[in-house]
Amino acid sequence: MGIEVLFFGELAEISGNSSAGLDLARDTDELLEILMVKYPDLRNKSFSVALNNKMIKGPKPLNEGDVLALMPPFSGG
Amino acid sequence: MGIEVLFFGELAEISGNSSAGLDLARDTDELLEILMVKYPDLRNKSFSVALNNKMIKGPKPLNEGDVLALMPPFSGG
Amino acid sequence: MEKTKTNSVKNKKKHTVFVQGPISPQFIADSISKHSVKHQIGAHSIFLGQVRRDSVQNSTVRAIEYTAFTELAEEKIGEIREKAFAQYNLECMHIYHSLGEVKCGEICLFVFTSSVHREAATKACHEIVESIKKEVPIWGKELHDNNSHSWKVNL
Amino acid sequence: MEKTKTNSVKNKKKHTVFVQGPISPQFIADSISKHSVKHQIGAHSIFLGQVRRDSVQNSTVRAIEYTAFTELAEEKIGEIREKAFAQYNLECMHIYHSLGEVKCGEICLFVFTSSVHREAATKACHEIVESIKKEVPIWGKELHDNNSHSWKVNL
Repeated sequence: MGIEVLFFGELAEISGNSSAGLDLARDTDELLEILMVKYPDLRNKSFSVALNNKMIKGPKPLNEGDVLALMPPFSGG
Repeated sequence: MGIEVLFFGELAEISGNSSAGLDLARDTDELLEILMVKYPDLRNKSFSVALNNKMIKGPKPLNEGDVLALMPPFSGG
Repeated sequence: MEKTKTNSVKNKKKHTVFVQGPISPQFIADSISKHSVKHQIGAHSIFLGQVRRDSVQNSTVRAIEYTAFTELAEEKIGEIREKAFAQYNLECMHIYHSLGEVKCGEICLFVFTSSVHREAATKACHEIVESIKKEVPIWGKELHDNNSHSWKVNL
Repeated sequence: MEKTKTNSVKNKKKHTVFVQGPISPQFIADSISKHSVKHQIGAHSIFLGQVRRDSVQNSTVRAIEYTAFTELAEEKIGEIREKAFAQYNLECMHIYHSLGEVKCGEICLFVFTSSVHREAATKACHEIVESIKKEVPIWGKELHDNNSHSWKVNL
């Protein structure tokens, strides 16, 4: 199963996809570091993170099947 | 010619008309006193006054052909 | 009784303020549509006044009949327009008020401001509505179900 | 590319927030019309966001393509709704946002609040718009005349 990562807005351009399947990592920080290595341009972007449709701040443990969303600054309206 | 007096809103009910022709008076205060005598219920009402389509405060001299408007508190919208 | 004065609208201003009877949702839609060619606009703010079925003196309002001192009212609204344009960076401003009978649930006031960014339109719309209620010689006669009437009071 | 996520709207909330493409003036008129049976309402406040023909990076925006993290966005808008209803004495509240392409001059956001007296509707509408821009995961991709694009930034 691993982790499903969703990329929104400009971040989907950087990753080249709107989503990607990654192996399970210990926590969200470890997974984000893996993503930064895979997609170096992510380092220059500010974004917020949602785990299973909930906004999170700081590292959270990960489980098989979790969905992590990377969201650039909102620009609705 | 004299003075044309316009009654708006509830004041037209009190006067029984939307307008009335009155003889020229010295100033607006004198004319208002004449109106209060003619329509005693006016004394119990608060209203603002416009002379020739301009709001006035305090007494103003009157001339033949002037139009005096008596306006109860506004309630538009 | 006030009908003769009410109808003597002098179109001194570019925009006609008074409309006879209620302001229809279709009129509002058409007014919005007209702004689609103004590509500098990013925000519209709209205020609508709707006639309420209030209970007054143990009876119930079925409609409000509006009258105005139209000459002075249009002059006052002209001043309100100029003040708002001077104070806020507005692209567009429209003000419409009903005269005559407007039934409960119908629209009697339509204020519509537009700007590049939202702050100007939002603040201007709010202030214009406040000014119209306080400064413009318009009166509402509340017509009741039982054929009595009362006079609207703005708080 | 984001279309699959964008379209996976789960209607957890009573009101559907997202509409495909622009919000038409006719839709707005119909929405206003529906309130004519609510005789306790005295005031409506409406905010409309319109796509601007901005100049960005020496080229010109012809449209904005909106995408959203719809599940989270609807949850956030649900929270914004609940907060506004708790804070203000509102009779009604409707929020609509476009997904997909909205051309310059077309409407992409429609916020509509109604109350007995005007203060509640006016203040709530303003705050809801601010919250939507700050707190809801929606993104605007600015499509340019020259086929390039940029990403909208909310100030």
